[in-house]
Amino acid sequence: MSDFPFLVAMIAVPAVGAAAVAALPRGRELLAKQLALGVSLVVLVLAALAAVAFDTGGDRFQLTTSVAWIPDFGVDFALGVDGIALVMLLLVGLLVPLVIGASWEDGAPGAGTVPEAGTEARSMRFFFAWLLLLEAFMVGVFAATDIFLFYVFFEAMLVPMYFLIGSFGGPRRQYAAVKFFLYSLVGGLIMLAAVIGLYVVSTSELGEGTFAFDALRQLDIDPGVQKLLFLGFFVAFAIKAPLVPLHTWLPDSAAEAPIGGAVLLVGILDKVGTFGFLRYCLPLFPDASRFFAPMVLVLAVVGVLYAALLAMGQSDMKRLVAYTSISHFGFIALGIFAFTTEAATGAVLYMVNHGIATGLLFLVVGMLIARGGSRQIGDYGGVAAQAPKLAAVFLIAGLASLALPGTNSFVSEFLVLIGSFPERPVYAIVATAGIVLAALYILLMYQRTMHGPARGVVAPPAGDGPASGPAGTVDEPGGGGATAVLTAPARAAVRFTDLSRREIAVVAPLVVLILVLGVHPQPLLDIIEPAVTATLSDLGATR
Amino acid sequence: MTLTYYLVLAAILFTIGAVGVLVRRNAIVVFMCIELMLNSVNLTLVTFARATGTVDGQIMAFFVMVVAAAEVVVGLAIIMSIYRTRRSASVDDANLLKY
Amino acid sequence: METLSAEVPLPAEGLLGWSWLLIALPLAGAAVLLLGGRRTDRWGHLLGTATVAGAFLLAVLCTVQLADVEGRSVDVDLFTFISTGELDVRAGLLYDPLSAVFVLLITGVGSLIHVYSIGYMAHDPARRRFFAYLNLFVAAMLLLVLGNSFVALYVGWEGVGLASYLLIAFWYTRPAAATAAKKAFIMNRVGDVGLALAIFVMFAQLGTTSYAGVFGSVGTLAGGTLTAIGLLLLLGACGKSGQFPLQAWLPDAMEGPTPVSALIHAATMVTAGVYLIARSAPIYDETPTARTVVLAVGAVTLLIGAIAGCAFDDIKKVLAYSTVSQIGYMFLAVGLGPAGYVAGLAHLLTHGFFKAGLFLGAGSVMHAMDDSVDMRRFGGLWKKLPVTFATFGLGYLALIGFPFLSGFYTKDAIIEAALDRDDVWGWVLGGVAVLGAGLTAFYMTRLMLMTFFGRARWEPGVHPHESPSVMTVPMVVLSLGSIGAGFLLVKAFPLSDWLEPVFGEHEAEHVVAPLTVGLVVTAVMLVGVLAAWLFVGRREVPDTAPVRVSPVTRAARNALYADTINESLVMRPGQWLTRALVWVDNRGVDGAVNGLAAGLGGSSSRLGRTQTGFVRTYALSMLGGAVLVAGALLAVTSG
Amino acid sequence: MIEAPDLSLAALAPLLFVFGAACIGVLVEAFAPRDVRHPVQVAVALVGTGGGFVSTLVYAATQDLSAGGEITAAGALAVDKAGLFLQATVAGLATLAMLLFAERGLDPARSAFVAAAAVPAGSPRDRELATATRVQTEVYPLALFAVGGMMVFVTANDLLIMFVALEVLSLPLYLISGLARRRRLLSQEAAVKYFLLGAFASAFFLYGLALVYGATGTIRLGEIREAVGEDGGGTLVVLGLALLVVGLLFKASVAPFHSWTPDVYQGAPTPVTAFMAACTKVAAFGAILRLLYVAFGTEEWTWRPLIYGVAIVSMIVGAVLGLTQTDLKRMLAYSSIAHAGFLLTGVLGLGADGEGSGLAATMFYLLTYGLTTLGAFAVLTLVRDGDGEASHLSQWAGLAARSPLTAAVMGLFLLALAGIPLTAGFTGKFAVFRAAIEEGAWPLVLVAVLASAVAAFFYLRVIVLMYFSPPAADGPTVGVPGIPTTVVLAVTAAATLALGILPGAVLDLAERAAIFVG
Repeated sequence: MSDFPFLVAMIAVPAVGAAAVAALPRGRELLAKQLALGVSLVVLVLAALAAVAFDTGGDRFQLTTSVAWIPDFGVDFALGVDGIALVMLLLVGLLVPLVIGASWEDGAPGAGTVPEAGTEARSMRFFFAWLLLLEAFMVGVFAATDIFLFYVFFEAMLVPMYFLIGSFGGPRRQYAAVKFFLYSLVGGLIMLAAVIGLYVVSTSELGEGTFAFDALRQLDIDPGVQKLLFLGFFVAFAIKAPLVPLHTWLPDSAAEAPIGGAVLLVGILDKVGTFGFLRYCLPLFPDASRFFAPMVLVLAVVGVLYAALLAMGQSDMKRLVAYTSISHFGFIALGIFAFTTEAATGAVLYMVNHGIATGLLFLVVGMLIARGGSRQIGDYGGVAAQAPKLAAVFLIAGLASLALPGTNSFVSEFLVLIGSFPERPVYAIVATAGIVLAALYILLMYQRTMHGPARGVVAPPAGDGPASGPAGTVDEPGGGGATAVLTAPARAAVRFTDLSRREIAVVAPLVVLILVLGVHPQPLLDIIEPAVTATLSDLGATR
Repeated sequence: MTLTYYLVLAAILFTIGAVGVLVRRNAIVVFMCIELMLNSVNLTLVTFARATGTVDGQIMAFFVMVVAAAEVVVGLAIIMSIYRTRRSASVDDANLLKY
Repeated sequence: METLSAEVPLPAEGLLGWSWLLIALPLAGAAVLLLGGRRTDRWGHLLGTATVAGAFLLAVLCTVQLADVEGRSVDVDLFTFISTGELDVRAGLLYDPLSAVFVLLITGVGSLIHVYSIGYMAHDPARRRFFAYLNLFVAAMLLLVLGNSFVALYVGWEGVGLASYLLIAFWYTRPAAATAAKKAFIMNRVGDVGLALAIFVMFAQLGTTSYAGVFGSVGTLAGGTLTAIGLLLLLGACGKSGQFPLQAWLPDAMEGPTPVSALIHAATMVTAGVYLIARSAPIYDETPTARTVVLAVGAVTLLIGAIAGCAFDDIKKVLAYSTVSQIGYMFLAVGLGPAGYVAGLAHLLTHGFFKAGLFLGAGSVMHAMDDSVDMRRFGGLWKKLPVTFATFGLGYLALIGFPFLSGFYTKDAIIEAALDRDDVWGWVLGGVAVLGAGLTAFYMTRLMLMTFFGRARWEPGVHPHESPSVMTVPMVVLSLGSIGAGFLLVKAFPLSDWLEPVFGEHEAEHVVAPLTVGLVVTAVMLVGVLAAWLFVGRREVPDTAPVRVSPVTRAARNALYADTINESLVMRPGQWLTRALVWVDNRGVDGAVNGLAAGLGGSSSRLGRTQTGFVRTYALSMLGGAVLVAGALLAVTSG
Repeated sequence: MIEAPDLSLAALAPLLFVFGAACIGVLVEAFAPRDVRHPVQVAVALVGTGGGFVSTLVYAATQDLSAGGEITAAGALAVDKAGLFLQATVAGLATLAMLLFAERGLDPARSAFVAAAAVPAGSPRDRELATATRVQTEVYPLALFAVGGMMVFVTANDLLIMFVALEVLSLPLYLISGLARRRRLLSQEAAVKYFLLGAFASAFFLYGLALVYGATGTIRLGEIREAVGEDGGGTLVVLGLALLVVGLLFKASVAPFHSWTPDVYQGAPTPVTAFMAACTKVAAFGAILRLLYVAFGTEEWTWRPLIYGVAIVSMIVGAVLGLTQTDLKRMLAYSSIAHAGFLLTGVLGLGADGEGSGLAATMFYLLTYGLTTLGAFAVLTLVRDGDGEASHLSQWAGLAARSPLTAAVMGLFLLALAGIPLTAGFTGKFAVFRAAIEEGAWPLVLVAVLASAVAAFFYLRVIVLMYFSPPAADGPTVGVPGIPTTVVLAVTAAATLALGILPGAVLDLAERAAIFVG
C-alpha cells in the first residue's frame, strides 16, 4: 500500500476538484459545496491512509515520489514526508473539510458573512474552488522535498488565500488582502534569492546544482555564506510565522478574512513559517542557526509577551485571536530554536495543536459573529445564557488556547517550555510568564462576550440598557414590517440560536481532538520525534 | 596629428547638435540638430577611415546618409501630421502624455 | 533525616490497581451530565452524587487495603503520557497514606456536599450543570492528590482551577460572579507559573518529574537549586491556597454557590497548597531557607485573614477570610518541617470538616434569608433555624478552639510545634499563632452574635425557615466531625502513625508543656469571645455599617488594601502598558510598514513629476544618462 | 572580377520571408482594390511573420549547428543558435501581434488604426472618418519591415548592420505609433516623441560605432573582440562601448533612457504598443546580448558596473513610478521598464566571455515576458467605453463581475508579470536571478526581488479592482473578441501557464541555443 502515491494524490485530488467546482455552471452552489466537501473528505482519508502507511521507525522521508521536472534547473518534482510534514498534512486534511462545513451557509441571503454576496465574482462556487486549490498547495508545501518545489508551493499558496480574503472578506478586505500578499511576497522573494544562492553553492560544491533537500543538507557551507542564506530563509519564514516585529499583516488579514480563510491562514499557512525554520533553516544552515539562535529567541520571547499584551488590548475578536496566535508562534519559535529534542518535538506538536485549538476558536468566533453581525467584543454580552452550547465550545477553545492541562495545547506548551528550560532557562522563564497573560486575554474575552447580562446585539432591541449595538454593524433580518411583528425575546432568540447540528458537526471533531490529544498525545509524539531527532542531528545539537 | 582636429571638430559638432536638441523648441530644428549629430559622426567616420587607411569609414558614411535620408522622410511626415493638427511645430506643445 | 517516600513504591495489586476509577467515576459523571444535556436534568444530581459517593466507598476500601501493603505505598502505572527525548512522563497514581487521607477527605466531604447541594440547588434550572462541574472538580482534585508525578499534580492543579472558575462563575449573568471567577483563575495562574517553573528546574537538574525520581535524587541537588524549587513550589501553593500575596481572589470567590465555597474554597482545593508542600517534604527538608519563607507566608496570611475577618459584614466573606487565616496556620505548620507536617495535615482535616460545616450552615442561613449574606440584616435566627444553629454553633466552637472539640487539638498542636523551635522565631510564630487564635475567636463570635442572636433585623418580606433534611443531614454529619475529628486524629488514632511512611518518625521535644499551651490558647480565645461580646453582643447592631470608623477598621474592611495594591501595582500599569503597546503596534510597527508604503507612493509621485511630458526634458535625461554612463565607464577603466 | 558574397539562402530564409512579405504588402497597398486589401494584407503579414517563424525553426532543426551557427552575407549576419532563438521569438511574437492588428470585431469602426493618417486630427473630415468603417492597411507592411529589422538586429554581426537594422526597425515603429484611430492627438504626440528621441538615441549609437571603429579599425563584432582583447580597452573603445550601449538601452527602455516609454506606450494604438513591448524588447536585448557577448565578452569588467547600475536604476524607477499610475497602458509601460531591469540582471549573468548561464536565462525571460505582456495588452483592447479602450484603472473596477473570463485571463498575466510561481514570469525571473547570483551579483538580485515586490503592488491593485471592488455603475463594456484576438489570448495565456508549470522543454531549448558566434 505504501507504493500508492499518496502525496501526489493529495495534491492532485483537490487541484482537480478545484477546477471542477469552478467549472460548475452558475447557480449550482449546493452541488459546489457538496463536491468540495466530498473532495476534501477524500483528501482526509488519503491523509489518514498515508499516516497508516508511514512507518515511524523507517526512513526519514517516506512515501516519496520523484520525477524530473525542470532538468535545466536541476529541479525535481520530489515529494516525501517525515514525521513533521506528516502531522501537518493530517492537520490540513482535517481542517479543510471542517472549514467547508463551517462555510456552508456563508453567502446565503442574510447570512451577513459575505459582503455584497451574490455577484458572480463572489459566488460561493469560487470560494470553495479557491479553498480546494489552497488545500492542494498546502499539501504541496509540506510534502515537497525539493526546495524549488517548496518555494513554488510557498508562493503559489498566496494566490488562493489572496482571493479568499479579497473576495470574501470583511469591510477592509482590499487593504488586508494586498497587505497579506505583499508582506508574504517580500519574504518569499528574499527567500527566492537565498534558494538560488543555495543552488549556486551546491553547484560549486557538488559540481551540479541541485535543489534536493537530502543533498543540500549535506553541504558544508562557508559560515559567512550560511548566515546570508539563513537570513534569506529566515525573513520569509518569520514573516509567514509571523514573528514580532513582522507580524502586523496577520491581525489585518485574519480579521478581514472570511472565517474559513482565517482558520486556514492561522491554522496552517502560518505554520509553513515555523515548519520552514525546522525543515530548512536548521538542517541547511547549522552554524548560522546557532549563531542567530539567541536573536531569534529574543524575538520569540518578546513576541510571546508583546502579542499577548496586545491581544488584551483588542476590541475586535478576530484581531484578538490573531494576536493570540502571534503569541503562540513565539512559543513555537522558542521550541524550535532551543535546539533540544523535547522542545522541538513540543514545537511541532504545538503547530498541530495550535491549528486545532485556534482553528476551533476562530470557527466559534465566526459562528458568534454570524449571529451578532459584529466583530466587536463590546457588542456582545451574556451569550452563554442564550446559546450555552456555543459558549461551551467557545470555552473549550479558549481553554485549549490558554493551554489548560487536559487540552492538547498543554502538552505542547509544556514540552516547549520544559524542553527549552535546560538550555535556555532565561527565555523559558520569561515565556512561562506568558501563560498568565494567555489566561487573561482568553478569559477577558470570554467574560465580556459570554458572561454577564445580555448586552449589545445579544440583548432584545427594545429599550433595555445603554448598549443596543452600534447601528450598521447589525444586519436587520427580514424587512422592517416582519421585524416589528417579532416580540423582543423572539428577536433575540432568532439571532442567538444555539449551535445548529451542522455547526456541532463542524466543531465536534476538534473538541474531541483537543481532549484526546490532551490526554494521550503519545501517538503523535511517536511520529514527530524521529523527524525532530534527525533534524537536530543535522544541526549537530547536543541534546 | 592633424586628424585629431577633425575628430575634435566632429565632437564639437556632435555636442552642438545634442545641445540643440535640448534647447530648441521647433520640431524641425530639433530634427535638424539630430541630423547635425549624424553628420558629425560621418565626419568622424571619414577621419578614422583616413587614419586607418581603409575605405570602410567612407562607405559607412554613405550608409549613414541613406539612413538619415530615410529618417528625414519618416520624421517630416510625423512632424507634418502633428503640425497640421495643432498648427504648431513646437515640441513643447506636445505635452498631453506625462507623469 | 531519612524519609521513606524516596523509595520506589510497589506496583499496585488488587483493588488498588483499580484506584484510577476514583478519578474516572466523577469524570464520567461530569461527562455524562455535560454531554447529556437536558435529557439528564431529572436524574443528573443523583448521578453526580452517586459517582462521588461511589468514589468514597472505593477510597475507603482502597485505604483499608493500603494499610496492609508493605511500606503503605503503591504505584498505579497507567499509560505513557508524554515521552520524547529525555522526558518520560507516565500517567500514574501514587496511593500512599498522604494521598489516602486527602482522597478520603475529598470524597467524604465531597459526598456530603453533593447531597446538600441536591437541596440547595433544587430550584436552580441549571442544577445538572452544577453537579457536572462539581464532579469535574472532584475528579481533578483527586488527580491532584493521587498523581505520581509533579506533572500529574500540575494537571490536576489546573483542573481544579478550571472547576473552581466554572463554579464561581456558575451564576455567570452576575458580572460580579464572572469577574470573581476570572480573578481566581488568573491569580491561580500566577501561582501555576511557579509550579511550572519548579517542574522545569526538576527536569533540567534531574531529568525526571516523578515523585519517586525527584525525591530519590534530592540529595544530588545544590542548595540553591533546592531553595529555588522550594520557593517556586511555594508560589504555586500560595496561588492555590489563597496565601499572601495571592490571597485576594479567595474572598471574591464567594460569589459562587455556597456548596462550592464549602467544598472548594474551604475544605479541599484551597488546601492543595498544603498538600503540595507536604508532598514535597523531601525537598523542603533540605532547604531551611524555603521553609522559613513558608513560615513567614503562613504567619503573615494568618494575621491578614484574621484581621480582615473581623471587619466584614458578609457572612461568606468572613468565613472566607477565616479560611485564609486557617490555611495560614497550616502553612505555618508545614513550614516547620518534620515537626509540623502532621499537625498541619491534621488541622487541614478538621478544618475541612468544621469549615465545610460552617459554610453549609451559612448556605442554610442564606437559603432562609432569600440569599442575603449581610449579617447586619440577620439576627435572632437561632429560634427559626434550630438545626442550622446547632450544627453551625458546633462548627464555630471547633474553629475557635473550644476545648476538646476538633480545632482545639489540631490548632494547639500547631502552636506547640511552633514553640518547639526553641528560638526567637519559635516565639514569634507561636505568638502570632496565639494572637490569631484570639482574633479567630473574636470574629467568629461576632459572626455568631450578629447572625443568630440579638434582635431580628430582617429585610421586610423575609420569612426564615429551616432547610430541608437533604441539607441538614450533611450539616449534622459534618458537625459530628467538628466534634470528634480532632480527638480521633490526634489522640485516638494518631494521624502521625498513619503518615509515618511518608514523613517518618518525629519525636517532639516540647519546650513549653502542652498543657500550658492549651491553657494559654484557651485563655486568649476566651478574651476574644469576650471582646466580641463587648463590641457586638452588648450593643444594638446598626442596619448599615458605620461610616466613621478608625483607620484600622477601614483597613480591615478593605482586607488590608490587597485589591488596591494589586490594582495599582499590577492592573493599572498592565492596562496602561497594553494601551501603550496597542498604540506602538498600530502606529509604530504597523505604522512603519504603512509609512514605508506611503513613502514609496510619495516618492513615486515626486519621481513621476520628472516625467514632464516635454521631449526636451527627456532628451536631457538621456544625454545626462549618457554622460554619466560614459563618465562612469571611463572612471572604472582608468581607475 | 568581383566575387559574389557568400549568401546562405537557408539562413536568410526567415529574413527573406519577412522582407518579401513587406514588399508584397507595399505592392498590395498600391494595386489591390480597396475592399480586398485588408484580408490580403493580413494574409501577407501572417504569411510573412509566420513564415519567418516557421522557417527559422526549420532551419534550426535541419541544419547542423554544432559550430554554433554560420556567418553569412559576407560576414554581415551571424545566424547562430542564439540569433535563431531570438529571431524565432521575434517572429512568433510578431505573428501574434499581427493577429492583434487584424482584429476587426472590437472597435465599432472595425479597426484600431486611423482611416487616413494625413487628415488632421479633430478636423470635420476626421470626425467623419472616425465612425466610418474604412480601414487603412499600411500598418501591415510597415510592421513587417519593423519585424524584418528586428530579425536582422539580433543577428547583425557588425555594428553598421546593427545600426541599419536599428533604423529599419525603428522608423516604421515611429510611424505606426501615430496611427491610432481614437485619441489621435495622443497618438501623434507619441509618434513625435518616439521619433525625436529615437533619432537622438541612434545618433549616440552611431557615434559609439564611429569611436569603436576608430579605436579598433573594424566594426565586425568578432574582430572588435580580438582587437580589444589584444590591447585592452582604450579610452576610445570604452567611450564607444558606452555610447553603443546607450543607444541600445534606449530601445530596451532601460532607465535612465526610458523616458519615452510611458508616453509612447500610452499614446500608441494598443496593438502597436503590444508589438513594441514584446518584439522591440526582444530585439533590443538580443542586440545588447550579442554586443556584450561577442564584441566585448572579454571586457566583462568594463561593462559590468554599468549594467549593474542601470539595472538597479531601471528596476527602481519602473517599480516605484508604476505605483501611482492610473492608466493601465502607462502602468504596463513602467512595468516594462522594471522588467528591463530584471532582464539586465540576466545580462549580468553572461559572465566572463559568456560562460555564465545569463544568455539562456535572458533569452528565456524575453520569451516569457514577450508572451505575457502581449497577452496583457491584448486584454486591454477588449475593455472599451464609448471613446475607445477604457484604460483608466478606475474603469476596471468590478470587471470580474462583468466578465469573469476576461478578468481571469488578465489576472493570470498580471500574476505572471509579478513573477508568481506556476506562471511563466516566475520561471523567467528564477532563471535570470540564478544567472546573476552565479556571477556573484546577489546584492543586485536582492534589489531586484525588493523591486519586484514593490512592482507586485501595482499588479495586485488591478486584481483588487477587478475582483474585490464593486462594479462602477457606468463601467466599460467588455467586447467580444474576434477570432484573431481570441487566438492571441489563448496562445499567450496557455503559454504563460505552460512555461510556468512545465518550462523544461523551452528552457532546454534556450539552454542549447545559448551560443553566439562571431
